[in-house]
Amino acid sequence: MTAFTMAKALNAGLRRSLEADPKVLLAGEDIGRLGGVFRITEGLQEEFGTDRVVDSPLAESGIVGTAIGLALRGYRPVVEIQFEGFVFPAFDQIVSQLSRMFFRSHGRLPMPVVVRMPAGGGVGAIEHHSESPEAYFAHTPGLKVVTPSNPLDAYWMIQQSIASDDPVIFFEPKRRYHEKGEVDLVAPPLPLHRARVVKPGRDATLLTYGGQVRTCLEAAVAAAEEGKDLEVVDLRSLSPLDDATVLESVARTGRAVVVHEASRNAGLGAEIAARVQEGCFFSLHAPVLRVTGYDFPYPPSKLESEFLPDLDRILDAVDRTLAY
Amino acid sequence: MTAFTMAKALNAGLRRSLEADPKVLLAGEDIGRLGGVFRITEGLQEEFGTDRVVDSPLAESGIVGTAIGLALRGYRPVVEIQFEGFVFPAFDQIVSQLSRMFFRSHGRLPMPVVVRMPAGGGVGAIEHHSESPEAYFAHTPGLKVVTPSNPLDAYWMIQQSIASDDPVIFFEPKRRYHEKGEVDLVAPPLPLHRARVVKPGRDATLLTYGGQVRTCLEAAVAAAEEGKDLEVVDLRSLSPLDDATVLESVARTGRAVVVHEASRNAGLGAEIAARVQEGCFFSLHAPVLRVTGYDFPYPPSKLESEFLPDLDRILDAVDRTLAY
Amino acid sequence: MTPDTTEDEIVQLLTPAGERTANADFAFTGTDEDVAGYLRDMVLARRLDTEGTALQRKGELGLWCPLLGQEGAQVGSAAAVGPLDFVFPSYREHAVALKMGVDPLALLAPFRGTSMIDWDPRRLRFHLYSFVIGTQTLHAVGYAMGMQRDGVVGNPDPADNGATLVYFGDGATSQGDVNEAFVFAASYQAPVVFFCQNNQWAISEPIARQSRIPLYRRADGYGFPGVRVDGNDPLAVHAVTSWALERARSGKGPTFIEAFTYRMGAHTTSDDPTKYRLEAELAEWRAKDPIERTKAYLLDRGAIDQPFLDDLQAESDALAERMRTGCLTLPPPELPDMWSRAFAATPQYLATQRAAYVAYADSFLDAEVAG
Amino acid sequence: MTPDTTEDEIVQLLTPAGERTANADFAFTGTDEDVAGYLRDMVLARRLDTEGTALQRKGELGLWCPLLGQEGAQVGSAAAVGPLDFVFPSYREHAVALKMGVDPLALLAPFRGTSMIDWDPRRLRFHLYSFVIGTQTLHAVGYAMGMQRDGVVGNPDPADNGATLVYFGDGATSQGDVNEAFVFAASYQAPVVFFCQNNQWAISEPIARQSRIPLYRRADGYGFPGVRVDGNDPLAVHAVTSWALERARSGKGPTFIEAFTYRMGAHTTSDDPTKYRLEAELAEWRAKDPIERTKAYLLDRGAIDQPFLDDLQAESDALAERMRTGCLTLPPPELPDMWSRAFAATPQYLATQRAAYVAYADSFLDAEVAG
Ligand SMILES: Cc1ncc(C[n+]2csc(CCOP(=O)(O)OP(=O)(O)O)c2C)c(N)n1
Ligand SMILES: Cc1ncc(C[n+]2csc(CCOP(=O)(O)OP(=O)(O)O)c2C)c(N)n1
Ligand SMILES: [Mg+2]
Ligand SMILES: [Mg+2]
Repeated sequence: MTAFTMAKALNAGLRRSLEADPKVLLAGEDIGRLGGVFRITEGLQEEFGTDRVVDSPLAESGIVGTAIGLALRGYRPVVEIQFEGFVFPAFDQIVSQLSRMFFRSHGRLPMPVVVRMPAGGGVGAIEHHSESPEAYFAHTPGLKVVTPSNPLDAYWMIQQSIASDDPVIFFEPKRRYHEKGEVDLVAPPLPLHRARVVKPGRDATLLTYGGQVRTCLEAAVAAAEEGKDLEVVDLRSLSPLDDATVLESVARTGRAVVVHEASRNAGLGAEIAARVQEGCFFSLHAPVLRVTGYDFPYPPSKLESEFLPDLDRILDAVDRTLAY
Repeated sequence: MTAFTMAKALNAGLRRSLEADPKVLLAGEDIGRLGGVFRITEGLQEEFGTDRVVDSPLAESGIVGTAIGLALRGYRPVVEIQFEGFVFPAFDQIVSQLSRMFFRSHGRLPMPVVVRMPAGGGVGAIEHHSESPEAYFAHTPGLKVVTPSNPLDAYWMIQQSIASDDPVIFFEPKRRYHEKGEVDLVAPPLPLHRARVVKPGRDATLLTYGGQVRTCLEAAVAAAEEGKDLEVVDLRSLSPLDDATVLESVARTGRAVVVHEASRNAGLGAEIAARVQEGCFFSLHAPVLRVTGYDFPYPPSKLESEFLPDLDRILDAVDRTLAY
Repeated sequence: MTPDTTEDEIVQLLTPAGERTANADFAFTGTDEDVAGYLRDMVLARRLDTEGTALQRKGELGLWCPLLGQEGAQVGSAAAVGPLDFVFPSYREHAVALKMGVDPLALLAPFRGTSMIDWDPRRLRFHLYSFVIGTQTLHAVGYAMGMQRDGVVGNPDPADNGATLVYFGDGATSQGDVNEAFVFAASYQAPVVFFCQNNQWAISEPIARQSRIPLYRRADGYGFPGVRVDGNDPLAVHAVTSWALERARSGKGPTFIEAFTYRMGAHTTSDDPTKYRLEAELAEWRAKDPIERTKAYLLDRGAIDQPFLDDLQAESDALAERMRTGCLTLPPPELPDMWSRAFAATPQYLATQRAAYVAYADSFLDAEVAG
Repeated sequence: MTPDTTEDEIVQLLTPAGERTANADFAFTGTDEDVAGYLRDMVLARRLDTEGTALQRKGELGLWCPLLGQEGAQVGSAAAVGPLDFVFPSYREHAVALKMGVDPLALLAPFRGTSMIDWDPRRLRFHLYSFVIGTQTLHAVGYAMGMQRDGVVGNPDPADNGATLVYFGDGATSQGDVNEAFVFAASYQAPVVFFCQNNQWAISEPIARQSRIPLYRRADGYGFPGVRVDGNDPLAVHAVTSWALERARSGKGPTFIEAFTYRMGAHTTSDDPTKYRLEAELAEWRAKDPIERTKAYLLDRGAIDQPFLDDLQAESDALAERMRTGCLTLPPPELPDMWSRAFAATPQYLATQRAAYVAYADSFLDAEVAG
């Protein structure tokens, strides 16, 4: 057991993957000598050379498109998109090529490509640097979408994603990059696509992921002071969703609140609510509620504390479900 | 009243908008002399000239990006994306620029841009030509998303979209292009963002849009033969959704089935289900069910009749909700 | 508005009349037998193409993308592909596909809708067709970057080297992706040959909509060579492509080839070119037919004779016959297979969805049996 | 790997030592007063920039993008903008912004997070900052297409004509969008000037990662002129930009200008350039400072004197003071306003969401009042 920040945990995970498999290769803007703007790849170019840790020209479609070509040649590229707001120039290569090559080729061409990017708000940034675009990718067949919420998961999930023969979109909650946590480098990790009950509870289930897991845990602590016992589920895998864990929890508590930073309309919370209302129809005491970003673009950063789900908004929603 | 195909109705609607406002301008690949691969713009270049009906170089990001610039200059561009599967190269310009310019500029820069594209399956096409990407756009704040299901709506909704000061993503259900319907060229149309109850019923509500409206109406006829009285709602506006019409209907019938062609996971059906279970919690006799495309890429066309919602699958879902 | 196309900019080694001409920079080094092989390949490709169009007309295919007129560009370039090279087609490269060993029936299947793309790209060294314009150029560059890392570039023995060859159209040059491919290829000096078939049209749009200057000059702006070659002259195409591939393999980086040719047919069987172009243009290009000039050349030299042509005719007929009968028996796809092909590791969610579908589908069987 | 930069490729009219030089193609036609104006603009811009960095260091801004070193390129080009022209910046064009009339406090606000972008682009003829690399180049081309349709291009009287001027970086040239902008501009002969500030770095990536040849040559491939100008020489920049804008306005189509300059500071205040570049490079460029050379030139000619410089110092101090105090009093944004700014016509759904938020927020007020 070692205490790592999530940034260091990711760095260590990438290093292990690079060591373990010579076909693993990193590419992206500024990931070489600089080590990326968040220093996630710090020191890796020095250690593994410019052939395996590649500074890319400034073109995201090019980065993903060439990663596809490298995968066709037998490589396992891990590409970094510098900020989640800059993934859209690569959207066509991701949704029309990366996600479908396996299907298009009748299963002949696996695409072991990881597209990493920081995501989410809470760091006081300018426009395009606080987004939560996960629903776009979850809606795309052929992609797997995951996000760790803590250093332990970050360390293992990045390695599992790289080992995956399917393309994985890997979101890193940037506001948790510098929070520390214990990382067990030995004990076998949870499977990549399994959710985790991070706090058991009886009165209602908070379903969340990424940067909001910690917020929900804090909300659960606050709720406990008021005598409400909340369960918190860290989804970890956004596509596929781990239905079994989610439905089991909500069937038990009878109430669910989904929490995410992305805008609400057609966000991932909708999918979760739709599944829960179907899978737990007879056990639900209240509708599934959603606490999310609002349906306008990410606001100026002075407003982000009001825009993002926080303790008050989460507890307000819990109270509303309990009032049913 | 005249009988028009949807293709002709769109052509007539575009012509009226071009006549009504000299700032309206069409752009896209092959829309000029050829009149577009579906002939929606047939004859318009001849009538309005190459300055107002513009053949674009083969680059979708360029088409949308320059439309934004034209809008900044006071024009009202209506761009055609040749097939919905080719909208993704323009995704960045749509979700990071078009949808946000008004917000980014504190409301100073309206974006009266319409992005038209054929959508949906059922025409026996090769890959990329049968897609239903509406959820991506519905999830994007700042965009409005609509789709007509019949010639009358096509005629009016395209004009209303062009008149909108907000950007509109306009999906045209290509398999209905050649179906005829009555078009009243005079009577004032329904507001753009209003849903329509196309068939009233008491036992359950089918919520659908675009190419599936006709399929749902046929399912309702078949159900009637078995003594089941289905209501069919044509959503028309996919974002914003017309909550009032939807919730009123489901509150009355107590049962809802959402039908769309897009893959299920994080599709628009999820949002509708999430809203309905919240808005109609006490009136629902059964969970909201979804009949959708499956969660793999659009299959070879010989399989599309099995992939797409059809009478049997819709009626099966209705039976399942009725069995609750 | 037409890009200027001065004679001296274009590499030609065989005139439309079938006469050999010299070029200062490029020479054809093949034998008469090689040329006879090109003729065979071109004739078979044209026959495959005509049959594809015919099958679509009969309703057996949903669509067909004719290559009519582009046989010279495709066969000449494909003939330059070496044993370690890898080819990325667009969607009209049927002649290249044949040459790389794709079964004609596998070419038909996606257009019939019975399958996605059912050939083995790794074995054939021929990637899947790409229908989103220009996307494959980046795949070719990435693949070439992989070759660099695998040490199959710049070795002293040319036999140890490989490169990628990627096909795209004149319209595609306007796409951002294609220009990003140029940037990446130049930046990494990747072993890739960009082979643009300028067939003068992108559906209804003439080349002048995409570029006011000859396309091959696009490469200048990225710092690698661009060459315009007579695309209806398989000898010149072969010479230029061989040179460019060799350059790439030896580590000297990318090349852009503009094969100046003509799409003599419709864009696809859904298209009606009479809406946007003049018969006169077509007539002009018919006189430049790649097959006619090659045949004239070989006959003139006595390198082929009537029996050769008769055999070729028979071979073509057999190919067409095989397509006609084979098309009808292409195995129908099965929906349940689709769930298994979405991912290498199928998630539980999909397995459940598949099972529900199978149960649902079986309920009709049961009903039939019961009824 | 460094692109070659031979002397004769670059337009220079004022040496780093402040001496005028001649160029065969371009001449500076302004007066000493104009040049003194550039000096003033550059000094003010640099002071604004230094103050921006200082405010970030004090925690008053979340981020700042320094322009340090690029004042010559920005002021020289902005000075060429005519009354009907329209400017599209990237995110580092603070000197251009000042020149076009943007209030310095409006420049700070997005970096302080109190607003999105709060100036009036139409009134100032200066578009919003664009943070997604390269996207604005297409907007500039579209705007220019609109100008063509409005009849403000190619009129006999130059005073009736306008064009767009769009700024972007060396890194941006790799983006698909920028190359599509070139395609569209060339295809329509749109009146647009592409002004690339090659400041040698895209964050940590040297220009050689994006291009192995001088960037201005990118234009060759699209069929319009490309010119490399000494970006630290405001006179040369002015001459070249004036020529290009005039060309565009008169209907002759686009031009690509590569202003060869240097980012003397960090990429942003979050960046640490010592991680990736050498002090020696910076020192070399310090000797080419645009402000120093202009000041030396004007002093040498006696066109300015100490009182001028003292006034400028005072004006700079006042600007800095205004930024320091103004920054602290920038009005805080209000969440409810955001719902009204998402759409020109607010949908019911959003109005309802807004109302729910307001009720929720009010419940805390009530609680406070009650408590
Ligand atoms: C991104 C994208 N946009 C549009 C299309 C529709 N489309 C298919 S082929 C074609 C024209 C292509 O022209 P060109 O590149 O010259 O190739 P050619 O068909 O002439 O071989 C178009 C517009 C597409 N397939 N992909
Ligand atoms: C599409 C996109 N990708 C990545 C980024 C992150 N980013 C911001 S500035 C920058 C470097 C830009 O370099 P250049 O174009 O040379 O402009 P400069 O900053 O040097 O003025 C990068 C990679 C971005 N803003 N947009
Ligand atoms: Mg073409
Ligand atoms: Mg730069």
